[in-house]
Amino acid sequence: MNIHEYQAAELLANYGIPVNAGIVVSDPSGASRAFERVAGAAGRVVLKAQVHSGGRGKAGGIKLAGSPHDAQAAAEQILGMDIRGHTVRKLLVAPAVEIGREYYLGIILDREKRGITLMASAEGGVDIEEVARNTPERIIKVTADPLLGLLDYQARSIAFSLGIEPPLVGGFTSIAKALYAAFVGSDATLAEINPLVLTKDDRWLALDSKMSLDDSALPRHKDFERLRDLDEENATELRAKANGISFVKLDGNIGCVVNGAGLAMATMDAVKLYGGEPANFLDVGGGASVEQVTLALELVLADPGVRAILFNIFGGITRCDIVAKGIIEARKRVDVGVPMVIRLVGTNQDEGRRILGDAGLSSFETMRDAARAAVEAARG
Amino acid sequence: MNIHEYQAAELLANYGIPVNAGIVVSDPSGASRAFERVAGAAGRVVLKAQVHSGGRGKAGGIKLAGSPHDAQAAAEQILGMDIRGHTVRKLLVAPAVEIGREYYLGIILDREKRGITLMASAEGGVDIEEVARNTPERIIKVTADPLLGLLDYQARSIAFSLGIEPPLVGGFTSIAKALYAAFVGSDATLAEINPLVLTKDDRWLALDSKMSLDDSALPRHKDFERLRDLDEENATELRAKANGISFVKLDGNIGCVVNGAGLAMATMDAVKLYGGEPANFLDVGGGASVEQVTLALELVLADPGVRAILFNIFGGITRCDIVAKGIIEARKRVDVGVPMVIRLVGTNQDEGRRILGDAGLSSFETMRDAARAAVEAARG
Amino acid sequence: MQPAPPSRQQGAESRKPTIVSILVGRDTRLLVQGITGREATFHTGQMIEYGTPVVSGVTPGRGGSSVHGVPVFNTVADAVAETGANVSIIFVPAPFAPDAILEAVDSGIPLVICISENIPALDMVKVRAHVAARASRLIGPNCPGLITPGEAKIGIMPGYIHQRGRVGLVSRSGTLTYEVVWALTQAGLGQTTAVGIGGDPIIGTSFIDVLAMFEDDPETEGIVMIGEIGGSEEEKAAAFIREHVSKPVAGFIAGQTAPPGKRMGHAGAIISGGTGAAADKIAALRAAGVEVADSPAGVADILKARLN
Amino acid sequence: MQPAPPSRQQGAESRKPTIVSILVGRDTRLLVQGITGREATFHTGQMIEYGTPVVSGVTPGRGGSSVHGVPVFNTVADAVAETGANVSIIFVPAPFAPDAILEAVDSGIPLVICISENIPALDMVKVRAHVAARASRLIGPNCPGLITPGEAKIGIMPGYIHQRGRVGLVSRSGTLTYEVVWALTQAGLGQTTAVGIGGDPIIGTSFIDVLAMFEDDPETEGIVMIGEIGGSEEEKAAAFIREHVSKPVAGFIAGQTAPPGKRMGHAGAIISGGTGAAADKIAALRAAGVEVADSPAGVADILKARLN
Repeated sequence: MNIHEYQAAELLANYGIPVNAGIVVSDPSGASRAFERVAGAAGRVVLKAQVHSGGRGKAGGIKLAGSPHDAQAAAEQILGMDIRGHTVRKLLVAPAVEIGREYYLGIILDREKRGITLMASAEGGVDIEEVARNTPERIIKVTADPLLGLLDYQARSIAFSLGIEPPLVGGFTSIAKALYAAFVGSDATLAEINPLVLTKDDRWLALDSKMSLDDSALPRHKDFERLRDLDEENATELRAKANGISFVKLDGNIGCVVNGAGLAMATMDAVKLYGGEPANFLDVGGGASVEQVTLALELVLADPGVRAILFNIFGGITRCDIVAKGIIEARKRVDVGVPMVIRLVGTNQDEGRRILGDAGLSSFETMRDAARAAVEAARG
Repeated sequence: MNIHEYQAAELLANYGIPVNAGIVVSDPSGASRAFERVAGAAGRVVLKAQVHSGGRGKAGGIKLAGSPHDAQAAAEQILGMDIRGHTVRKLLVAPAVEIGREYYLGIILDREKRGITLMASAEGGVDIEEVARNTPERIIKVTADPLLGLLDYQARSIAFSLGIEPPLVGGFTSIAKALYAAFVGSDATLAEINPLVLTKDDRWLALDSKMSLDDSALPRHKDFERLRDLDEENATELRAKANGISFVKLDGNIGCVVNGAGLAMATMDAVKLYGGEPANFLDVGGGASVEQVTLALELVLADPGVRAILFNIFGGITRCDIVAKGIIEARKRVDVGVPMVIRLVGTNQDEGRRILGDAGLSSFETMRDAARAAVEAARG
Repeated sequence: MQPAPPSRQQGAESRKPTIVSILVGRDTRLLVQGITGREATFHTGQMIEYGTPVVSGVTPGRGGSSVHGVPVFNTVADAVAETGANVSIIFVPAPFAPDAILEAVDSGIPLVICISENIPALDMVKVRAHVAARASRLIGPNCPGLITPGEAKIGIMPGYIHQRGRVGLVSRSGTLTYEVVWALTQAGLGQTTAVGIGGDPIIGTSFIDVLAMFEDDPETEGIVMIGEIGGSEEEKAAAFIREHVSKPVAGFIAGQTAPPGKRMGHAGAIISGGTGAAADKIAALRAAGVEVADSPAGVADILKARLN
Repeated sequence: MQPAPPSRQQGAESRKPTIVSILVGRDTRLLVQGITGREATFHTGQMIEYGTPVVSGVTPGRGGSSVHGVPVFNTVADAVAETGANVSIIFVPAPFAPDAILEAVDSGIPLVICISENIPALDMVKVRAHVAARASRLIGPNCPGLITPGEAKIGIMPGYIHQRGRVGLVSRSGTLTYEVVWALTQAGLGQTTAVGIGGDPIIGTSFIDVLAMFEDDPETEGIVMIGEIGGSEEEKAAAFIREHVSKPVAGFIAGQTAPPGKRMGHAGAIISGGTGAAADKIAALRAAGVEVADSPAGVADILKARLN
C-alpha cells in the first residue's frame, strides 16, 4: 500500500525524525489560510501535490508562494491537476526551507540481498533511480544484519562515506536509525527521505518523505487502514481484494479470468502476443466457486471497454466440471453481453467441456487457441 | 541488584503478567487497614516479609490472616524479624488465593548455554534448587535463540511438557512470553514466578515474583535506581561502588586492600589458608591513586572489627613507587590504628619498598609471607 | 538412480541437503504442520492417495488425535521423536507460519516446504537468515510444493498431470507450473522433479539452488525454468546457467504485459525501482543460452527438439 | 616454531583462527579501537614499546589524525583496507563496545580482543551468538588481553614480567595472571602465551578453546589454568582436560572464601543458584588429573616439578 507524503512524514515524525511539518488542504482558500500558519519568519511556503506518484515537480505539482494570495493562486493551479493519471485532490502546505545541502536516504526491502538495505547519496533531491542508472558509484549501500538490525557502526559508515563532518554525523545517524526503526516498525517495503537536507543553520530536516507498506503485513497494523486513500485506489481492485481475488485494471479490451497469478500473467501475455490488449489481470484464487466466478465476471464487466472475456482455467485440485457449472451459473446471474471464450483443461476436463457445450459454450484446449479466439472475438 | 517481591510484581504487571496485587505496609496498623482494602470476598489476606532473601516461609515471614485484627497481629510478629541476616521492614499484604495448581516458571542468564534459559516445573511453590538437585527430570528447560528471542513454539512446548490442558496453554504461553520480555527489557539475570498458580476458577496468577537485575546494565535503566532499597544494602559497599572500588563486607578481622578482583579473592583465600579470616573483599581498581588508597583504607576501617590491614599490590601498569607514596599519604589522612602489612611487587618494586621503609613500613615480596604476617598481626 | 536421504554438506551455499531425484525420495517421511486445518486435511488426503509417506501431523493442542489415520502431535519435536519425520510441509495461516518454519528447522528437519501465503516480508527476512545459518533447506513460502512423479508429492499440485520423465522443472508460480507440467507430460518428456520455489519476495530456495541440483542429478536431461516479473533472481539464475549448467534449459517469463508498480497477484510479482521487468529477464536468459518460449507450453516444444 | 597468520578451519567449535605460538605471531597487524581514549592511548604506547606491530586505530570522527604515529580512521573497514589490520583490541566504553566488536567482526578481522568491562550481559549474549556464527574469534570482554613474550603484547598487562618459555597460561583474571606469570618467570619456566579470557559471565573464548590450542602448540610443554568462582566453565574445562589434554596442567581457583550471592569484583565471579563454588571447581580439576595449587605462585612450583 502506498501512502501520501504527508502521511509518511507524520509516521516518520513519530519515530523522532525531524520533518518539515505542514498543513494539508483540499481547496485554494485553505492554502491561503495555511500560509498564515506555516510561512513563519521566512515568509514563504511550498505547496506540494499529494498524489501516489513520482514526477510531481516536473509536472508542476510543486510550487513556492510568498504570500497568502500567491499560495491560493498556486493551489488553484495544482488542485485538480493530473499527474501521471492521478488527480490532485490534496496539497501539503509547508514552510519553505533554506537548504544548505541535500542528501538522499532510503531504505528498501532488498530482494537480492534478502534483507533490508539502506541507500544514501550526496546527490539528494533528484531522481535517485536516475543516479543509480548513470552514476551508481554515488550511491552508498549498506545492508542491515537480518537478525541484529541496523548497527550503529553501519549508520556511521554511511555518514562518513557521504563526507558528513564529524559534528554532524550524530544527527545523521540518529535519522538513519529512526528511519530504519520506522521501516521495520511499519513493515514497509520502501521508506525514503529525498531530500534529507542540512539547513543553512546546520539542522537536519526530512524535506520530503515517501513510504510503501507491505500488504501482507497490514493485518497486524490495523491503524494503517486510515492511511488508505480511496481516491488513489481503483474501486474494482479494492472490491476484488476484499473477496480474495487479485485484480489489476489495465488499458485493453479483453477481460481475463484466470486461476493462478502466474497463469493470469501468462494469459495477458498470450492475448498481447496474438495482437490483443488485456483489460485486466485477474487471479480468481484457489476455489473458483460459483460465487467467485460470478464476482470475477462482475469485476471484469465493470470496465465498459471490455469487448470479450477470456476464461483460462487449469483444473488442478479444482475440478473442471465444477468450474464449468460455475461459469454457467454465473452467466445466469450476470448480464455478460460480450463474447466469452473459455479454455478449460485439467481434472475432469471432458466432463467440464461437455457441460459447457450443453450450454452452448464452446471451449478450447490450449491457451494459444483460446487467446487467439478471444482477440478475434474482441475485434468482433 | 536485587529487588523486592512487590517491586518485581509491579515490573511484571507492566508487561501484562497477572499478579496478585497487594499493598506494601511498614507498620502493623497499616496491615490492618490493608486488610480492609485487599481481603475481598474471600476475607483472607497473606502477609509477606519483603526482604532480599529466600526462606521467608520457613522463617515465619509469611502468614495468613482472616481479619484486620489478625493481620495486625501477624504484622507485629513479622516486622522487625530477622530473616537470614535481613531485618524485615516492609510487608506485602495481598489477597489470599484459592490455589488449583502450582507451577514454577523462571528465566535465568544461562552462562553454560551462553543465552537465556527458561525453566519450568509442575513442582511449583517449593524450593526449585531442591527440585533441581533431587529430581532434575521434573524441570523443563528451554533456551531462547540469542538473536530471535523466545519463540512461540518454545513457549508452547513448555506448556505441553508441563501437561497443561489445551484450553489453558494460551494463557500460560502469554505469561512465559511476557516474563521473557520483562527479563530482556529489564536486563535481568533472574526472573522467577514461584508459584505461578492456576486458581480454582482456572485463572493464571503470578503469586510470588523475584528478580535480579544486571548491575552492568543499570546505566541504561535510570529508573531502576528508585528500586534500590538502601536498608538492604551495605552502606560501605555502596560508597565503594560510587567510587569505582569493588568492596564486599565479610565476617573476619583482616582488612584487605588489593588491586584486581582475582588477586583480591586469592588474597582472602591466602588469609584463610594461614588461619585468619578476611574482613572484606576489596579491589581498589586500576588507578591506585592517593585518593583511591585513602578511600580504600577508610572503607576497610569502617568495620570496627578489623584488627590488621593487608595490602596486596601487584604493580603492573601502576608503578610500585607511586603506590608506596599513595599508602604513606593515605596513612596521613586516615587514622589507621591497626597494624598494616604490605606486599608490594612489580614495576619499580625496589623504589617502592625503599619509600615504605623510609616511612617505617616493612613490606613483603610474596603473598604467602604477607598473608602469614597479617594473620599474626591480627592475633597481636 | 537411487533416491537417498537428505545428507549434509560443508560450505555456505551448499551446506544443504541434496538428494538424488532431487529433494525427496524413498526415505521421505513427511510431517504436515497445521494438519487439522481444512486445506491441510484435504491435501494430506491427496498426498497419501498419491503414495507420499505421510507419517505425522502437528497442530498445537490437538496432540493425540489423527487425520486420515495420521497421528497428530502438539509439537514438531514430538512428531520427529515419535515418527522419524524428515520432511515437513507447512499449511498454517500466515501469522503463525514463521514460527512453524522455525519450529521445524530447530527440530532438525532437513527439508521444510512452506505453502502458506501472505507472510510479511520482514518476518521472512529473519526466518530466512536463521534457516540459512542452519543445515535445513526451506522451500517457499507461498509455493505449491514439489513432486517427484511416482515417488512423492509434497504439495498442492494435482498429481495426475505429472509423469516421471526426463525434465527437471523449477518455477515461481503454481498453476503456470501445472500448465507446463501438462505440456511436458503430453509431449512424452515427463518430469524428474518439479519444484515450486514460491512467489514471495523473500524465499528460502532460489532458482540457482534448484538448477544446481538438476545439473547434478543424472536422471535430469533437460531443465525448465519458469520465472515472472519482480526482483532479479532470473537474472542471477541466467548468470549461473551460463557458468555452471551444461544441460539444455528452456525458459518462460510471465508478465510481459504487466505495468510497473502493480503487484500481480504474487507478493513478489511487481516491477519496482527500475528492476523486475520481463524483458530484462528474457534478455538475460537468452544471453546465457536459454531458449525462452513465448508461451508456457512452448517450453515443451523447445525441449522436445533439444532432447530428441 | 613459526608463527603463522590466522587460518580458518571447518566445523562449528573449531572454525576459528588457530595460530602457532597461539593466536598472535609475526604476521599480526594490530588495530586499536577507541585509540584516542586516555587508556587506549597509553596502552597503545606500551604495546608499541613492547614491539607489537600496531598499524592503525579507529575513533569515529577522528579519522585523519594519529596517535603515537599510528594513523586513525573513522571506521574499521577503512583501517583494514588501508593498513591490513588483522587483529583488533577494543578499548571503547561499555555502551559502545558491543557495536565495536560487531564492527570488527563484520569487517572480517579474525581475532578481536575486547578489554572493555561492564558490558551488559544480554548485549554479549547477542554479540557472542553473532560472532560464533562467523569465522572470527572474540577474546573477552573484560579481559587483560594476551601476550606472546618477545613477539607481541596485545593487552594491558605489564610486558616486562613475561619471559618467553615453556608454559601456556589461561586465566579469567588480570592481576592474578600477572602474579602467576611473575612466578613462572622467576621459576625460569617462562610463558609461550598468556591469555586472559575475561571475568564476565558471557565471553567469546572459553578455557576449553585455549586449552585445545595449547595442547596443539608444540612450544607449550605445560599449562596453567587460573579460574575463579562463578559459572561452571572450570568444570567443563576439567572434563575437556581429562579427555583431550596430554600435557601437565596446574591450576588455581580464586574465591574459596567468597560468600554465595555476592559479586566479587568481576561480573562473572558470583556463586549463585548452587553453582560456581570454588570447592566444586577444585574437585572437578583434581578428578581430571589437574594439580591445583593452594596459592597462585604454587602453580609455578607444580610445573617446575613436572617439567624438569
